[in-house]
Amino acid sequence: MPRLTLPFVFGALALAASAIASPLRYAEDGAPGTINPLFTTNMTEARVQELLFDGLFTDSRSLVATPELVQSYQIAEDRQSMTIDLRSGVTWHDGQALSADDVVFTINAMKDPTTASTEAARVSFITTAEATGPRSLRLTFAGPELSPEDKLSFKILPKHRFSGTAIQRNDAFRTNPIGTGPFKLASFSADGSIVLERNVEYFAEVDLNGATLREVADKSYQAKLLVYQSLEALVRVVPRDLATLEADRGIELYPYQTNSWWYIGMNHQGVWADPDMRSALTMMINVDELLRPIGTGDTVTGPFVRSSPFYNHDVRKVAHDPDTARTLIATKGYTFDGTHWVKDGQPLTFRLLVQDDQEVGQDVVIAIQGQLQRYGVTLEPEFIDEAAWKSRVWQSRDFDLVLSQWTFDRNEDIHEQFHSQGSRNFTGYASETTDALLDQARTTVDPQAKRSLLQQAHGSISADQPMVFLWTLNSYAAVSTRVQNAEVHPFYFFTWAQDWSVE
Amino acid sequence: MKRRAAIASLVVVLLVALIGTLMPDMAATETRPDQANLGMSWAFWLGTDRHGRAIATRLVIGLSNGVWPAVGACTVAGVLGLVAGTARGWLGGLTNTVLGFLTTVLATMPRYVLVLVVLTIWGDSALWLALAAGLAWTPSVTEAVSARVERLRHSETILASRLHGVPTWRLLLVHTVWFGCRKTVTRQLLGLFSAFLVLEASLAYIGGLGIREPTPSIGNLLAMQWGRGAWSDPRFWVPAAVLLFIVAATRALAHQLVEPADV
Amino acid sequence: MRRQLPALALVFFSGCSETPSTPDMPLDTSSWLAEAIITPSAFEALTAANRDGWVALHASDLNTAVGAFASDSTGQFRARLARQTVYADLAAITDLAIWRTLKVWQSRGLPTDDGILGVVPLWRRCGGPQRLPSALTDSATIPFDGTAVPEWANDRIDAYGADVEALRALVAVPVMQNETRIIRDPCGYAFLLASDDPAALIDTVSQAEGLASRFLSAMPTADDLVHQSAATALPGIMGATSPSLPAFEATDLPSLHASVVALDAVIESERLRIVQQAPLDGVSLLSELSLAERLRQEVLVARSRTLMDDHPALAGALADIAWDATDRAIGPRNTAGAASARARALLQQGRTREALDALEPLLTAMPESAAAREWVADLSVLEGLDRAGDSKEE
Amino acid sequence: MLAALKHGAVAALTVVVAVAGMQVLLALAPGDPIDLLPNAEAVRATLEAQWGLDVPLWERIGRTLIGDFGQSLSLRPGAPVREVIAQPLLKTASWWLAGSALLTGLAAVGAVVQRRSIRVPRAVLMVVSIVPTFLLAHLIVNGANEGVVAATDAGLISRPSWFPLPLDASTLRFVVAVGILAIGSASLLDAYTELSTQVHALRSRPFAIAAHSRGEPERSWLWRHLAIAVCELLAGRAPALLGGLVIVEKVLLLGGAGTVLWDAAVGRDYPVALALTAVFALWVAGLRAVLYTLRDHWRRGQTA
Repeated sequence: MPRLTLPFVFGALALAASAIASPLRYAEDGAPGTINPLFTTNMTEARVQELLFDGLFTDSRSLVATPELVQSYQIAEDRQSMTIDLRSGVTWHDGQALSADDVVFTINAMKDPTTASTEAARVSFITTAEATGPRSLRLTFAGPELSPEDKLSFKILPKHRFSGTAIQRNDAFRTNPIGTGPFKLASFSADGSIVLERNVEYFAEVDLNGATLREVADKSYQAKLLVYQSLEALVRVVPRDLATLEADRGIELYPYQTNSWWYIGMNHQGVWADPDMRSALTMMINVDELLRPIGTGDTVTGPFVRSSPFYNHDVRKVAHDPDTARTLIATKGYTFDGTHWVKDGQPLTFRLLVQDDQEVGQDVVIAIQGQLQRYGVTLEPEFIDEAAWKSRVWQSRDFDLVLSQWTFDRNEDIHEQFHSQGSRNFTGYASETTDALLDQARTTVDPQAKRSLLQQAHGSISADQPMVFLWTLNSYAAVSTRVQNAEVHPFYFFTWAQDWSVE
Repeated sequence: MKRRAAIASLVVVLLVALIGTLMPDMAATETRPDQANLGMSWAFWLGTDRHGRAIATRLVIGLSNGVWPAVGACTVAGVLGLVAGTARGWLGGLTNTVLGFLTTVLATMPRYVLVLVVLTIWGDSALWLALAAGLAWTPSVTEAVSARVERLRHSETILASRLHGVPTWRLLLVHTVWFGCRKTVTRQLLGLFSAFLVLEASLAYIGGLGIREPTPSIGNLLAMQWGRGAWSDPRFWVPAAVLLFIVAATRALAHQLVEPADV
Repeated sequence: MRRQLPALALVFFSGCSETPSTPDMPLDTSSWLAEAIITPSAFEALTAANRDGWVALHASDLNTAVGAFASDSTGQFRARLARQTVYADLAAITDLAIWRTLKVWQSRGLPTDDGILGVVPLWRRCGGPQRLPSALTDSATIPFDGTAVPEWANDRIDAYGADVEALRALVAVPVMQNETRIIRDPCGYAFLLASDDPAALIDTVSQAEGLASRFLSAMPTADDLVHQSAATALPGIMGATSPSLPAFEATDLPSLHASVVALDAVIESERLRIVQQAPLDGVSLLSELSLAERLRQEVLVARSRTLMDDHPALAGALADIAWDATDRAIGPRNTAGAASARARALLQQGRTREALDALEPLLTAMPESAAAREWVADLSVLEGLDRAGDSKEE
Repeated sequence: MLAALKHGAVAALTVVVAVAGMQVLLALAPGDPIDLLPNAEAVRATLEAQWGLDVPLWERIGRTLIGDFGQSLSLRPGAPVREVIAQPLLKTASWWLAGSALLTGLAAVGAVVQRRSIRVPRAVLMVVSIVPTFLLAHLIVNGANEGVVAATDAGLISRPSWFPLPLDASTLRFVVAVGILAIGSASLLDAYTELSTQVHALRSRPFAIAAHSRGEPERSWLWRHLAIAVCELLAGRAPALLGGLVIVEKVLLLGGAGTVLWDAAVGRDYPVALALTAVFALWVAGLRAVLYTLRDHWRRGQTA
């Protein structure tokens, strides 16, 4: 264990010198490729957006929806519509005033099929949005909504920066975004750093004097930078660094986002359409053994984390059973030649795609490859960048296997991932039983029923094995104790960042 | 003596690479979760990484994964460079001007830039790496050969042989290329050989380009241990030392290979 | 060898003094930490008689510890005290979760079937509403009246009369209704709490002699124990204001941090003193059993509980600081009490889903925490019914 | 004058062919940047027009040659390429200039001064020089950071402003970058060998022997003659140094043209990658033209 006395010396020096508030410097593995809330797919983007943009509503510190851009609102008696008056005096970062048109535009852009927004599902409950005045608007819902404010936290975009609601993913906005949020973009440099400065025009007080995102691809260097006091926050600490940071009294660990799990997704268009092959793969992979070199976590049997109210503890883990797996493969016409399974002269080989910025991912891939190799299956990993990932996994579904992880907010809504019509269901999993359960779970208002339905869905999905469910890793953010009033939102991280301050 | 040591070192490197080639690929990717992060022992000479893969095995196979593409790159640069260089030096005139110009064009492109562009466009693989590096190093081989051939063409030995009726092809192949240029070419190619290994290591270390995990290479063996607070770890130092050793040996040997007339 | 903090740590956090004044204020009398490590004979004597019990207590395996200690030993009372503390937290969690559930249930106009109706009279019967801190309830009345007591509730009431062990097992078993599992037992922890009088336990422990009365507790010295047992009858907050430790007063986050730093400095100087004086195997024992860390956690968690009702956010911050992130499981590094305190603080802040997460490790260590977990799980689903779910690739 | 024109013309032609070659290489590449968009098929036609991918190859080459690089596709979509690369290029130019100066300076001084007393440090420098750039950077960065940690820990120093390397811009980071660029990957060793051969040759030339026998100090003629060799060294090393900068910039987190090129290549931002390679080609070829002209000029002066 390295001696970690250094920060204290530095801290003393830093304190002596610091009279003015400094910006918050935090590290991400990679700079976001896009800062456009219409096309958010990963957490790095979501976190930056939290600083730049506002929603109609936001989470209070006790995680209750409270008005943000909204001044006042009224939900109709039949709960099928809602009128909203926007806060006055809110301006975009370019000085233009926020208007009801902006909100209407945002909703329409998210709904526009040409835009193909990854967030479209979040406004599907709204049938129409119309501006009734410069700062007032009216939303109509598809059905009765008990508390629509809970669903209105998506970020609002400036209409005047776009030419229409059909928006391209590569629209120039993505690197020159403006919002109404507490911080505005000062620079987006080629070296992957994003500098945000305090928005002095913000309608509420902003204590934090700006924020700087540093792209630091090397996770170990990230942890070192925090210890060296060159950063104030790490959004995700890898398990390996936990002990070092825990021992450092200048750093506080925030256990924050735990609703995320890793999986090996199987493309149902190919060989994985066959449930026996899916079972065989699942049985060949020893999840506990995979987990060991990467850190502490809990293995899961389905699409929820163990602490989830929807996790079905009665679902048994598929036992690691290479013998049965072999039998299954043999029934599919493969023969074992001593080292490989072969069919029609071709060895059983799969391409596994992984995003190359995932440090943990590489370790997992190496371990999976080692395991499958023991049972005669060749795995050809391909580490690809984010752009190629979007294209090959999301768009053209050109893969046999993928390794990735999903992160959910506290609702743990798996509809988009596992419903046959889900927008994030890129493995192509389709099951009528699961579809029915997920649909019912979306509409029911009885918490007991919802829990029961989703627990059943857990069971049904586990039985189908559309992917190999791996684990949830213990997640911690690390924040320097120089940051005052730090509180971390369990999903978006920076929701309350305007109240933070750095000594 | 120094020369013999250098040659012997390189022969050892090639032998090790040969052993690596003969070993099954699976030996490098075989994981042993219960034997992770072991120190040096008889079973694992250089210990194991955090997946329990044997570092020594990976190093040997990694060396072969680097050495053969390096040899490939040398072949590309050697053949292209020799042909173009000899043509330039021997024929002179328009051929010299045109080929010389093309060489200059190629040499204008920084080598790393050329390799980087080729790799990112055509994909990560040892094959493209070898082709790109071979192409990028062709100009320097061409220059060296053509300068040498031109000088030899006017040398007294060649003139005398020509007067004695030695056929042109023989003059060209035996006297000029074989006796006249082999040291020059070997020196250039030795430079490329070590530069290739350094290139591979640099790409793997910086951006995971080139030969990628889980296929072992010296570069990704280094990258695996990088930044883990273990920069004094032998698992980092041994691959680094192997790389340095090859660089030093090739340089030492290249230093000895001076054509008599060059001095 | 984890915490090698220099005294300078104090300067860093307090931020007011430029030069490091001597922050060392080693505990004036011998702490249990010093007693156990510097004098191996004392430690040997302690563990010789009840080795299994102490091992279990150290690993925070409270049920095993209660069983392993001889019935009249100090260790037995200590283990029961620790378990009572967790039960108190679980009871508080359950009460709050029921209260919130009933409120949301009513405001949403959800069907009041047998299940939810049975809860109300049961909960009333065991005094649930009275236990709620006034700071967290906006009205004193229970949202709706349930008069009819369903059969399953009557069965439970009968069961509460059974002995403690049977009751403990019962709390972990789900109530079944129409073949769906619902654990809606609102009173299990209240009855478990009532089965053992904490005041009597405290009294017994405080009169006991030697290391056993304080080892692994939040009270370093014998004086502290006497002082604290006189000051409170609640086991959970014993040790929060031990006289030998720096005074504790937290009104906001900075003062809270300052108090943590002061505590760290004292524990660290005590640790250094011990390392200098102790025999070699004693020093290795100190780090292997992470005893200094344990003392720190016990104190911080006790302090966290004192803030629970009035400053849940501060209580949560303390509980987070106390929690060792390197190992989520309940064991030597993280006690069951630390987990329950964290869960309680989170729930009181309204962070229901995270409270559920904090309760998760407790489930393996104490299966009887299942009932509390189920209540919180229901509440978390109920609170999120209208939210649009968000998910991203990480 | 004529020589300058000739060298200039060659340089211009070189750049034209290099750019055309690179365009062809990119046109041959499988797939295009539009493939990387999630809604590629829907937007293909619009984007091809917008990005100028629908015009014939020769026209695209022509546009590039007149300095119309178009707009960035993925790095900073929509931004003119010129804007994207201008700043980083300036930075890279400064590092390159400093690196070249250091390299030639060290090599020339080393080649001329052959005193016994400074042999040992030079030997060290030479051994260090064979260490690959990235490894050298790795060792220096870790060594410096850990050294500061130890020294601060012991109360010997206070936190230096550059700490930790290589996160923020600082003088030390600049010095390290330039030093590594000049020394690493045998750059210095090769330059030294080249120049010392020249010095050796010069010293054995008749006029040098004559000057020596007249008792004239060596500096009266040596440096003047060595200038030609230095020019050739600079011209010859330019591409290697630019290539080395790609590595140095990545390892030391410098946001220069090398980093932009790397990111552009990886992100399939072909216009940016193409523009940068064109600039690099112009850089090398132009430099060569200038230095060759100078060399010819001096040579004529010597023979006259």
